[in-house]
Amino acid sequence: MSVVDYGYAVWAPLIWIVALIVIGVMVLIWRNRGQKDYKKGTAQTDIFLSGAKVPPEEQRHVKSENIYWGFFESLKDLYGAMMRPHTGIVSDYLLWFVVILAIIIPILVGAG
Amino acid sequence: MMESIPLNFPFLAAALLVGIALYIMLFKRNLIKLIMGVAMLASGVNLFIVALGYRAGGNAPIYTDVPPGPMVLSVPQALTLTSIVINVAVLALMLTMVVHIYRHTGDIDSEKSRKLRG
Amino acid sequence: MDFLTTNSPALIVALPLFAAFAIPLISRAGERTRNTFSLVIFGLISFLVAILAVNVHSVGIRVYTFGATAAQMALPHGYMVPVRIMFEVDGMSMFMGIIVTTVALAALIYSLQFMKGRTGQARFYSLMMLLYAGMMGLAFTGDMFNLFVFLEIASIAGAALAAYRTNMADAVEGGFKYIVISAVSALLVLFAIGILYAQYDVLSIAALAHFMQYTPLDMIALALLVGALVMKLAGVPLHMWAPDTYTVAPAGTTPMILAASYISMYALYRVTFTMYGGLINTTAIGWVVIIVGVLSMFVGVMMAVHQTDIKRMMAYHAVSQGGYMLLGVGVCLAVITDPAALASYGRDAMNGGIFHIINHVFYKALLFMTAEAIFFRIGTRDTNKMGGLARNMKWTAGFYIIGALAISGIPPFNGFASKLLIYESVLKFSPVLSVIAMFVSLVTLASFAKVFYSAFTGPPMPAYEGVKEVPKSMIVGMSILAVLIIFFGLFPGLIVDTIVAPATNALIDQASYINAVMGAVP
Amino acid sequence: MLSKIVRTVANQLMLFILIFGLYVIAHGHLTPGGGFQGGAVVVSGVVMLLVAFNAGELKKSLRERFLSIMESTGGLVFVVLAFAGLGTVFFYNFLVGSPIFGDIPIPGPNPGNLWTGGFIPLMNFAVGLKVVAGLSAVVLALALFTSGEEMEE
Amino acid sequence: MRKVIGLVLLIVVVAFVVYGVVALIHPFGYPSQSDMDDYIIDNAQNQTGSNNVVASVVFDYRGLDTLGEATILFTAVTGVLLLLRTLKHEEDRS
Repeated sequence: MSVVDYGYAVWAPLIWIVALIVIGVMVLIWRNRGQKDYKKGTAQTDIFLSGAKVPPEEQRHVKSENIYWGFFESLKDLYGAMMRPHTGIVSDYLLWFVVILAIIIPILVGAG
Repeated sequence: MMESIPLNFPFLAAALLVGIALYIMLFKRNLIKLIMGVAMLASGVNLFIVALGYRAGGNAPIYTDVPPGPMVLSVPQALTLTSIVINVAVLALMLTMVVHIYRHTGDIDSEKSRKLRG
Repeated sequence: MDFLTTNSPALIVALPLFAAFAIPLISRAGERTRNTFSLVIFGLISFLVAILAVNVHSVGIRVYTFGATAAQMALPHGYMVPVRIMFEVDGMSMFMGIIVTTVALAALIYSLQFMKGRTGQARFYSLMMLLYAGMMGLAFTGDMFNLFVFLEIASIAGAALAAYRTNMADAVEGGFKYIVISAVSALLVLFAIGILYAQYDVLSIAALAHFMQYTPLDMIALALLVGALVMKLAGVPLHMWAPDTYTVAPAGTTPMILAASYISMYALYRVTFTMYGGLINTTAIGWVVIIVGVLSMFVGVMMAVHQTDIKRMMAYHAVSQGGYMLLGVGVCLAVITDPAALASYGRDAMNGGIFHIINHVFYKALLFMTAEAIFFRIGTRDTNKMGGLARNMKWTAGFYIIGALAISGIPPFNGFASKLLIYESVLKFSPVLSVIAMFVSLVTLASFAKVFYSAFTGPPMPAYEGVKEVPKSMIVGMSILAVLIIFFGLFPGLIVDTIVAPATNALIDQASYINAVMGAVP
Repeated sequence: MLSKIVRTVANQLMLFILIFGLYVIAHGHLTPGGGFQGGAVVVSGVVMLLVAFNAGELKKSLRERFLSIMESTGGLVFVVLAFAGLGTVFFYNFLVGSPIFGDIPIPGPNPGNLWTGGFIPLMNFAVGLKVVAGLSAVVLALALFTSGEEMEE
Repeated sequence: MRKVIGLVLLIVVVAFVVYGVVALIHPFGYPSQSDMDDYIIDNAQNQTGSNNVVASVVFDYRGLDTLGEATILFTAVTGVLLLLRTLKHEEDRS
């Protein structure tokens, strides 16, 4: 009932969950065997920023526009090309519609 | 095939009306003109559908004191009636929205009044 | 009971219309009465949908002819052409009906407290009922012109709801774009219907399919229909209205407008598979659908990562996920003439594409609802201004995680089940497409992680000290969808066998759809 | 507000417009016309009043709430008439052959009989009510909004 | 540039449509098929009791369309009144 099986694609979520639980238990056991001398509230937990001054807590949040900055920087050209059609003008949306019609009609009439 | 073209003026008119309406919607930046384009498109489509049902020399399909002769097809007329009312409704709502857009931005140019893009 | 079973297709569409007309009157008796009335009517409708679903599953295609002397009498006595409007409910219609009903129920419950104390509530609920009726009618109808009428009902109600927040300029703009796009595409659908009517003098879909000659005029009509419906379902490059409209629509209605776009997708499948099935050059059309699908996936997801508005990001993801559905169905369409390939992977690709519709509507509805919950409490959609919200909105954060994992295709949520079907079957067709699909899934996860990080985690922001969890009815609305997502994720086999496979079969099996109406014709 | 002559003439004309509209609605099943057309005729009269007087003046006699109730009633009557056919099928014309509007006309051309049509005349009235109320509400609301006046509710 | 490309594509589309409806469709006034309409014209008086065939199509044969049409009108009126409502002051924030 829970299994999707098409001969080449098999997906059994319940088995997967059992496996996940087993792995989780193993990880927990592993974790408990780790070092025990970690203490809260000492210099061990302080943030270290290459010796620079650590900003106060409110300013530590990374804003969403700064996340994946490198990704957008390297794909600048792609984004430039992709933003250009998204003008936000209804006439342009309809122009794209006409473009699609002008492509589909010859294809359909030509393909018979 | 060629001799049928002179008879098909209503269809030609409807198709051209659709074309002109699309032209208006594509190249005019004034939102009121855009709405006019939608209205023209609706008229073109309605004209097309009602012209489909015509039978040469036919009477209106109403039996009250009808002179003898064939009757034109009745379904296209009903469809057109439905479609006209639908378009009135759509236009009313569009105009309301344009009134609001004008209230907010002070402009009905689609380029100057846009807030959403990208 | 027998009465209900026989008349359920009509009642499912007529009851919400009745409720919509009655709500302005009932609102005079007070807010509580109106909410109870809406819920009671909706419960009744859900019950009818359940009856009809069971019935369709056991009996097969149901035909309901309006105004005839008997509901099953599709053709008049001794006549070979259907005259009256009929509803034709098969597996695919029922599949869409189940989706729409579930989402509308969740949205209605969600809206109860979201709308509290706002103006124009009576009309808001009235429009929600109308939007629901329009979508159900579109899913059930077996008549082309009726399809146009219901398309317009759904569009107008959706546009009016999208522009609900008239005090914000962008809300009205989003609604205006939606209605212009809808009006133009509906009018071109009407033009195509006119062309079809001119040649065959029938309007029933089954009869049109029966008489279809596939003349050049039919090709033009098909092109108009495909173009218009692709625009309504927001496939790239006709997707640009979707972010604008989904962004601004108020809470409960965004999921319903989303469902309305997939109802247009249903109409597209109905036209290509049922009405033109067996005549069109399926390889060419299949590849067109595949290309539109891949473009949608790629462009949608790349635009989505870039967004800072939370609902706009989700809206672009809706475009991108629509691509998966088109990809699955396009692969099936491309191999539909090859029985070996169809049996081997074509049908599975289609199953994946269809299954993805229900999965996507559920998790995207959940995500939109969480986004609106944030907006409800902090009054902005800009992720740059958010932070640390998980401290105060634990339920919302939890639902967001469920939705985000499901949309990214992380097992064991439902998104993975359908995406796996698509990946595996498309891999057999063309490995490149499958790799693109997986890449898109990866970027999806990245963009949702970004929003999760910036909105829910991080240090507590001083501006949002006093933010509370959203009211109960909103949580109930979201949890309905969350429970369904987990259930679908854990038992995908059950869902595929009971509702997805019948839908796929209904689309591929064109002959039985025609026979249900034109069976008596030699 | 226009001059007194215009206002008086508009007031007098409104009666005739109403009668003509009702005529078009009532004879919808015999002559060209029907609920939508007749309703539109009446609404044109309302628009005339709107031009002659101004929106604020008209608001006093044509209440928004009243129009809303009227429109809902029209819609409900329509749907209930459709529901009433459920004994056979939804939208079944159950009144044909019954004492109410049930006469069957003589086949072929005939002078017309008002007492025919089954539920068609009743539906025409319902639709007429709906169109009159709905379109006047739209026109009035737009006029009030653009002239900057508050609507009730 | 946009205008030139748009105009060319628009002309392509309109040319196909015009060719289709002018040269390929039945001649104006001579419908190629009229089975459904003939049935309606012949039987409307008996089945619906209405002299006006269009009214019988609108309200009886295609009654659901008219219900939809009335619904659309209702939807639009509801929408217009919803959009033109006067807002309360506390709603201005969201």
